[in-house]
Amino acid sequence: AGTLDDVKARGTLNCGVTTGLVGFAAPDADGVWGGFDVSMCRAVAAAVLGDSSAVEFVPTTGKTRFTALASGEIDMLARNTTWTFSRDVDLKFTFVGINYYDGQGFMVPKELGVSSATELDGATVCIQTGTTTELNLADFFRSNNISYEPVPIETNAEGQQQYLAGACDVYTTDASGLAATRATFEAPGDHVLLPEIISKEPLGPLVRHGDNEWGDVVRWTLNALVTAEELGVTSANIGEMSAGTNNPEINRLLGTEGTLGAMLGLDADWAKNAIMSGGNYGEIFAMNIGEETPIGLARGLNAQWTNGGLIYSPPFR
Amino acid sequence: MSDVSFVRTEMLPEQDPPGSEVGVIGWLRHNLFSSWINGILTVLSLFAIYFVLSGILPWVFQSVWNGGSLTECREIMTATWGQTHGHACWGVINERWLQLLFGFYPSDLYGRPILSLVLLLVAMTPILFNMISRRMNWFLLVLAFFVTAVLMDASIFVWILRAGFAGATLVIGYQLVTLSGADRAEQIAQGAKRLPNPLMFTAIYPFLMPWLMWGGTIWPAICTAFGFVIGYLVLRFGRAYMSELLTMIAAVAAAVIWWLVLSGYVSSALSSVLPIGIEAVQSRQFGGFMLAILLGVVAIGCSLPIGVVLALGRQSDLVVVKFLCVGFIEFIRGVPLITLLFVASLLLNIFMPPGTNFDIILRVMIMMTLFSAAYMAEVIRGGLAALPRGQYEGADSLGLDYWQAQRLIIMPQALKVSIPGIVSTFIGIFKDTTLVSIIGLFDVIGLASAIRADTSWNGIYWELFAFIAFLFFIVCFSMSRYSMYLERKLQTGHR
Amino acid sequence: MTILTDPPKESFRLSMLLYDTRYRSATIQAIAMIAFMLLAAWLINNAITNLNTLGKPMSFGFLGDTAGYDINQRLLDYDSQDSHLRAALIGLLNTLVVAVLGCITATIVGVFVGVMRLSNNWLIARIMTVYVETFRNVPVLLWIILAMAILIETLPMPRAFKGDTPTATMDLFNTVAVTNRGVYIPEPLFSRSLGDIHFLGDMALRFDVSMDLIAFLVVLGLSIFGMRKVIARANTIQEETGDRPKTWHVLLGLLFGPSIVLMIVLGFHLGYPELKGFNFRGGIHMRNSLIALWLALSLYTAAFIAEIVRAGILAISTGQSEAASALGLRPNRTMRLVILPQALRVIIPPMISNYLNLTKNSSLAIAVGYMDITGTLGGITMNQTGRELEGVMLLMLVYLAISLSISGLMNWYNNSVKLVER
Amino acid sequence: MSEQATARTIDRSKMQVSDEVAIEISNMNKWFGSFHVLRDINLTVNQGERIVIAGPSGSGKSTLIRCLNALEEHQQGKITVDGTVLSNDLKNIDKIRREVGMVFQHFNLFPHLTILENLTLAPIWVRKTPKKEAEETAMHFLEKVKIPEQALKYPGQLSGGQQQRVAIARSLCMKPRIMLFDEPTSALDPEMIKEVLDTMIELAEEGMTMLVVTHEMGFARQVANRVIFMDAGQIVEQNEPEEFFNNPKSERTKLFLSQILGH
Amino acid sequence: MSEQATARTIDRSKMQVSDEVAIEISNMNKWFGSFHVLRDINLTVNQGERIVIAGPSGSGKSTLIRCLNALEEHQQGKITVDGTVLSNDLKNIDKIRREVGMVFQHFNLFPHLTILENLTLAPIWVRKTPKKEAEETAMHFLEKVKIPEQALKYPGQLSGGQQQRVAIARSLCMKPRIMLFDEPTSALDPEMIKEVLDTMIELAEEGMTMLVVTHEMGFARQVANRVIFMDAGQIVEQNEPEEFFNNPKSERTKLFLSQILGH
Ligand SMILES: Nc1ncnc2c1ncn2[C@@H]1O[C@H](COP(=O)(O)OP(=O)(O)OP(=O)(O)O)[C@@H](O)[C@H]1O
Ligand SMILES: Nc1ncnc2c1ncn2[C@@H]1O[C@H](COP(=O)(O)OP(=O)(O)OP(=O)(O)O)[C@@H](O)[C@H]1O
Ligand SMILES: [Mg+2]
Ligand SMILES: [Mg+2]
Repeated sequence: AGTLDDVKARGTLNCGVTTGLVGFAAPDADGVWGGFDVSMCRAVAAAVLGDSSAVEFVPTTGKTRFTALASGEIDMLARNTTWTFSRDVDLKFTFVGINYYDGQGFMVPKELGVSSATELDGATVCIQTGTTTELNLADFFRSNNISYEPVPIETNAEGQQQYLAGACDVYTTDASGLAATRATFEAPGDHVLLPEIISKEPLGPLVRHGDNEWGDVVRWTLNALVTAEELGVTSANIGEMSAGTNNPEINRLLGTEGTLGAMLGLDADWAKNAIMSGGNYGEIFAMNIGEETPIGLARGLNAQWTNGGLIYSPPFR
Repeated sequence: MSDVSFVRTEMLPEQDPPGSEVGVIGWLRHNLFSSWINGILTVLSLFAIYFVLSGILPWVFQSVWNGGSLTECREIMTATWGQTHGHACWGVINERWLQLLFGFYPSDLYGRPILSLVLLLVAMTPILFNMISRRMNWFLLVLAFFVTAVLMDASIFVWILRAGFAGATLVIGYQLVTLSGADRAEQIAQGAKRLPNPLMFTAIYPFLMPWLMWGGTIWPAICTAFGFVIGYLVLRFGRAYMSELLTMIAAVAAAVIWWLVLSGYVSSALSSVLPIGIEAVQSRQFGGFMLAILLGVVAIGCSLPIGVVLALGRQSDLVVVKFLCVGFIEFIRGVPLITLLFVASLLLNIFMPPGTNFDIILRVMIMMTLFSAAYMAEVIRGGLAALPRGQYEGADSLGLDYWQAQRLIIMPQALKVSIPGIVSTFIGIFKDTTLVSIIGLFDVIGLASAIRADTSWNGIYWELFAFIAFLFFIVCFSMSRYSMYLERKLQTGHR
Repeated sequence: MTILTDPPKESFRLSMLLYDTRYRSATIQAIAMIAFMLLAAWLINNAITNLNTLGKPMSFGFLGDTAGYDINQRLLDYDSQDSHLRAALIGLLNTLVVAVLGCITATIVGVFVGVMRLSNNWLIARIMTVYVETFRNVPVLLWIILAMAILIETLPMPRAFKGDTPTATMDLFNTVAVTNRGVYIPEPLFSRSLGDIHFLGDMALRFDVSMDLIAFLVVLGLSIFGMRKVIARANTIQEETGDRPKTWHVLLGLLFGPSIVLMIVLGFHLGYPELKGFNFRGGIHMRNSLIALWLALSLYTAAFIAEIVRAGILAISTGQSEAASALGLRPNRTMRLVILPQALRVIIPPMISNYLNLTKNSSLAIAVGYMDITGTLGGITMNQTGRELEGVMLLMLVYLAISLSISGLMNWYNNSVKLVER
Repeated sequence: MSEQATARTIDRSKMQVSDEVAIEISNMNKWFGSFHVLRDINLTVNQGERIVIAGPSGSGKSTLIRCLNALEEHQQGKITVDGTVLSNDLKNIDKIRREVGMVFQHFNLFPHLTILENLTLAPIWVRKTPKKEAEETAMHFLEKVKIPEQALKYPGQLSGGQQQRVAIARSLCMKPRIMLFDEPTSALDPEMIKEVLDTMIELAEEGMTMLVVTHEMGFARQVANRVIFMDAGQIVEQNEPEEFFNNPKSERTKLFLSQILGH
Repeated sequence: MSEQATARTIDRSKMQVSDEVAIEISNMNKWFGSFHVLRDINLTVNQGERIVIAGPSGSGKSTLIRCLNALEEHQQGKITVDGTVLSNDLKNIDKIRREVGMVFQHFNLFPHLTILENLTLAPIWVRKTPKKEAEETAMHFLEKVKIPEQALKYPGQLSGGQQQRVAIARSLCMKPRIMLFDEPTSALDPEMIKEVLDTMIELAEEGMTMLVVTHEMGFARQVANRVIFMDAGQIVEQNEPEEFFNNPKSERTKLFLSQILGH
């Protein structure tokens, strides 16, 4: 049976997330998970099962995440994982889309007076291992012919602690992570993000190769969230919109017109459920990592294509 | 030579020693200042103690208990002391201590792990404190059940339970108070019925505990237990028709067939017909200190029988068996636990038939069990070696066969001698459970990282780890003291 | 005498496989063997099927691929273009470094604490007890994490050494810098160095050996040979006259003299660490991760060793030291000639198994980002290549090899010091 | 080692020897590694005989009687116990062990079981006797060895003599036809030796076939109907007690007797 | 505890007592914590005297002789051994220990050294004797205690009696002027007691000053020239052996003797 049937039969979605990354996934005092990646899981659960809380969150480490997905322990992985050639082709995973365009950046204390990453000759750099970061870093410094001292660390929390204590001069990870981390400092203003973004880090949810039905479900749930933002469908107005609008695409999206849901093997109101679980893409962004939150990320590349960003969904038709 | 004869006519009374020998001064002189080097050392150590305590105590006690986030804590600190250094922010513990203890276990069901723990203690009393009487044991047991029943939400059924347990508690308690142990022994000698052996409950506990922890219907637990019953029945009655060895094999085979093939169907059938049970909890939701205890208890509990078999195998004259056992033991003891945990998290599924998928906690339990089995085997081997040869010969000469001798004579004694070693192994395993955080499980340390990933507590550090260290210290220290006490008792106690 | 008669020959019956003591054991062993083989076959078969489904049949080819990542602490030359195999080798050396350092420190601290626990100074004995109990009863992983945190949080960062009014200064006449990135100590340099020799050319397992080091080892070997001669002479003199000549100054001279001469010949000077740019440059950099791991492992293990030492000394009954005292031996001689030789027999076997534990525990290095073999082969390499089965197998093999050699050593020691009994 | 005087007058008349053969050992040889412990042993014991085996330490006495119930394996020769040939067949071994009781120097009681449990263990598990019946038998034999009141105590709570009597009772509970004793009194204080010997004498009076390794020459004189002297793994001399003690034939026997009695 | 009959006839004539004082204890008191173990001990021992100390268990006999070579510290009173006052001065303690040999109940040989090494250890390291000479002395004393052939064995390979004789030889190798014995035979089997006592008698015949804590009353009668009875930490009675055994004065002594001899 396909993953979709398994999930339906089980009644819960097993979603792989990080063991904790501020703004992206973390459990609160009641053990309820929240964050940007978590919202993606919830949206899929809502689309498939009609219940955004029917998710089992499986915390994974950099090492265990692919095994967990490949072995079927989790149905999808929403853990800021970079879409790369080898992961797609060699490790045999399907990246269903990109929910966050990221790039590896550097953060340094302002008092160092560094304004470009090329001035970092001899610096001590904290890197979070288990991602593509350490490879990018090695490549960057090699190609610029400058030396550095890598300090590998396991978790973001660890990295933050070392960086703040001055055990490394530079902290490098995905720019989103840097911003998120900086936001929680006692004095965020004392640290600057360097202009260089040394890699492309398209992050997105992924599933196993070879189960296209399931891949479609996850892919189009993501697209639904994006399209909803584009079309102005929000969790606030979705009630009245699902009564029927004069925009046929909205109607198709919300299931009042056409049989898109049935084609996916889901209910007609699958997308409505997904959007209601945490809002559209923009709402999710704003609520978890947007400028209003302590993390305070600007939309930047992640703005809708209509606003000059890269977030773009194929049409619902 | 002068006359040597001398007779004391009056005995000398006992005198008090000179003042410098006793009292505070004597104590100080003997214990702290017995030589000038010692005096210097004493003074130096006093300085060291002062130095350490003056750093730690203010941090622990001049602290903030009610901040809702690190920022709040810092505000309060600045308001109170004008600076944020040197003061702990216990707000995080205040807010998260339940999570640190229970992980994501549903908070309305906390009673279940607690009950499991209490029952575990009750189940172990007949083993750990063999001086406790049967009545005492049953009293503790019904008391535990009574308290649980009182804590449950009231329904008619629960009221009946409460009444029942209250009655039982009262009856046994009354007997305990009014009837001395000697009198009771008298009664028994005259043919009064004894209470059932409390070890009966100990035998039930391994099936009760998973049910309490994981919930769901009661049938899987019962069906698993039934496998042992089948094995036992085959063993008991097969002997009449087959040789000892064949019976053993048949018993094991019957049980295994039951577990692998039949029990699944039977239990799901029974569950759908008679869904008696409690709310199910996923193992994902296990975490925190509870997970450490659970992993430790399961690993030790399950490894005990394996350890016995391995120890016997290692002692055996059968070269192949011995070789296999030694190979297993030395392999497991030769690699770090973390590599075994890697196997659990990355590889175990590869070695299972395609499509098998059991969750990570179970996989970790399996590897931890194998790990502790190797250590357990060595502990039990020590116990076996401590037994005099005469015990084997006595059993042989009475005509007991190998397995009877092992079961009735050798193992009960060897295990008893091994208890201190088993407790030490448990402490080791228990501490090692922290390693599961490395493969992404939310034990206390994993939770600490998760908590630090929460926006409100990002940046907190010492408080969490101090709390965790404190928890471990309390548990491990008391257990190690207990095992030392046992060791002393075994050394002096007459056999 | 009558002729011995054997019991009448029985013909072989099948039931004898089960009932006859001669065949029974063979039967059981055969069954055990078959069961084991079946289990192994089942597991291997599953693995092959699963791996084929995953599309990555077992192969160790990935070891030759470019690793792509950097390692900060490397005893041999390495850069990100080297292969995974070399990265693993670098990691293995790092494991061995921390294990050896840890064992040495744990022994020193453990023996000290163990002896101090027996001190007749109440306060000292109590403090040592507190030490032992605290360290034994808290998981080593926690100690590693805490040690790292303490180093990072309490030591000054290199920036603090900078500026007109630095808040931190170097120690020991500006030669040692203690920072929260590690400790920088002066390094020995030779202006007339003999150079290195390279082994294994370009292969992944290539390594260099410094000729200076070899020269020193040779000279040291000669010094020790000379010292043994002096000691032997002292022994002969003592045997002949009863008086032992004072030899310590000769020994000291022999130990250091030739080496010092060699140092002068080779143009020995120290390279001091210096603050340049972001970091100190020059000197030997002992990274925090190494220090934290080393400290935590050795303090933790020392608590166990202390108990072993204490028990070992207590096991040598008071009778022995009383007898020695009654013969007029001074306490230090008693310790050296009577107590220690006996206590060591009791102490060393459990001590070695603690060394083994320390080595295995060093695999927790990933908690502080120390790049040991678990961090390289079992960490980044496995992450990058997705070769979990091969990676974990190699990892286990390496640790197994280390463990078996250590316990082999232990058995040899045990056999060589067994007390002669009746 | 001294001549223990038993207060009771011993009724030798009841100790009848039948013609039935209980144990037959022919040409038995045994080696420990390359050490030849038992050399060409030939011995026939009739039902009801009481045989005392004596000899210097290391002469193979214990080994001989341990071979009889297969605690040690013999390498050559034939041992027939109660009609069953002692071979490698486990069934025969089991059968023989059920017919033969053994009492050791160090009692070898099971310290974790009460006296009663010690006594009922083998009947229940080996003879498959119902528990109640087994307990009745046990109490019967406990009374016989005069310590019924100790039934619920643990071995550790009893004196050495009491423990040895329990050990005898434990063997008897299996209703053996032959009893082997391996220096049953040598680990006991003098006062206790007497109580154990008394128990053994009673047993002899009831016609039990007994092989006793002992240095209690008083017991040998009074109870045995044959004394066997072993040295260096062989039977050196064999005779009725009167003859054996008053008129030993072999030089070695004489030497041994002078040592053991003269002391 | 029995009257061990020594086969040899003992030549008391050789055992001469000189006027020179070997040990003088005056008004000595000792406490363990607040427990008063030794109460006002006064004792003078001349060169060549052989003194046996007896008394019930716990009466302080061992403590008394252990105070004499500073294995225990005394708190009050003065002890002079061979002219040296026993104080906290390490030099005096060393000096005294070289003059005084001690033999313990449990031999306390060094199990990791051969017999010869046991014997030469102290002469080499304390007396700074050349090794060859030390070994010659050692062999001399080993011959004296009749086990020269064991020189290269380890203590664990010797019987208890042999070990104790080695222990005596070990003390003698230091050429002490005084020997202290603390129940040297009480851990030994009867046959071995004799060989150790013989050795001690020989020593006495050579005129060694000896303080012996023992319950071997035969030895006391034959060898001692004074018997001291201690109880509750004090010297209760002191007399020549004849008088002491035949005509004890104090009630306690009588009681003690009746117990120990009546047995
Ligand atoms: N398991 C064994 N392996 C090797 N040699 C053994 C074993 N058991 C006994 N022996 C040797 O066999 C010889 C006979 O031993 P056995 O115990 O039969 O003597 P015994 O006559 O009973 O002596 P004792 O009076 O001391 O009990 C002895 O030399 C003994 O050392
Ligand atoms: N180190 C010590 N600390 C405290 N009390 C001690 C110590 N050594 C001995 N005692 C006590 O001092 C008393 C005298 O002991 P001592 O050993 O001198 O007796 P003893 O006459 O030699 O007895 P025994 O015949 O049993 O050897 C005893 O009550 C003993 O318990
Ligand atoms: Mg014997
Ligand atoms: Mg004494």
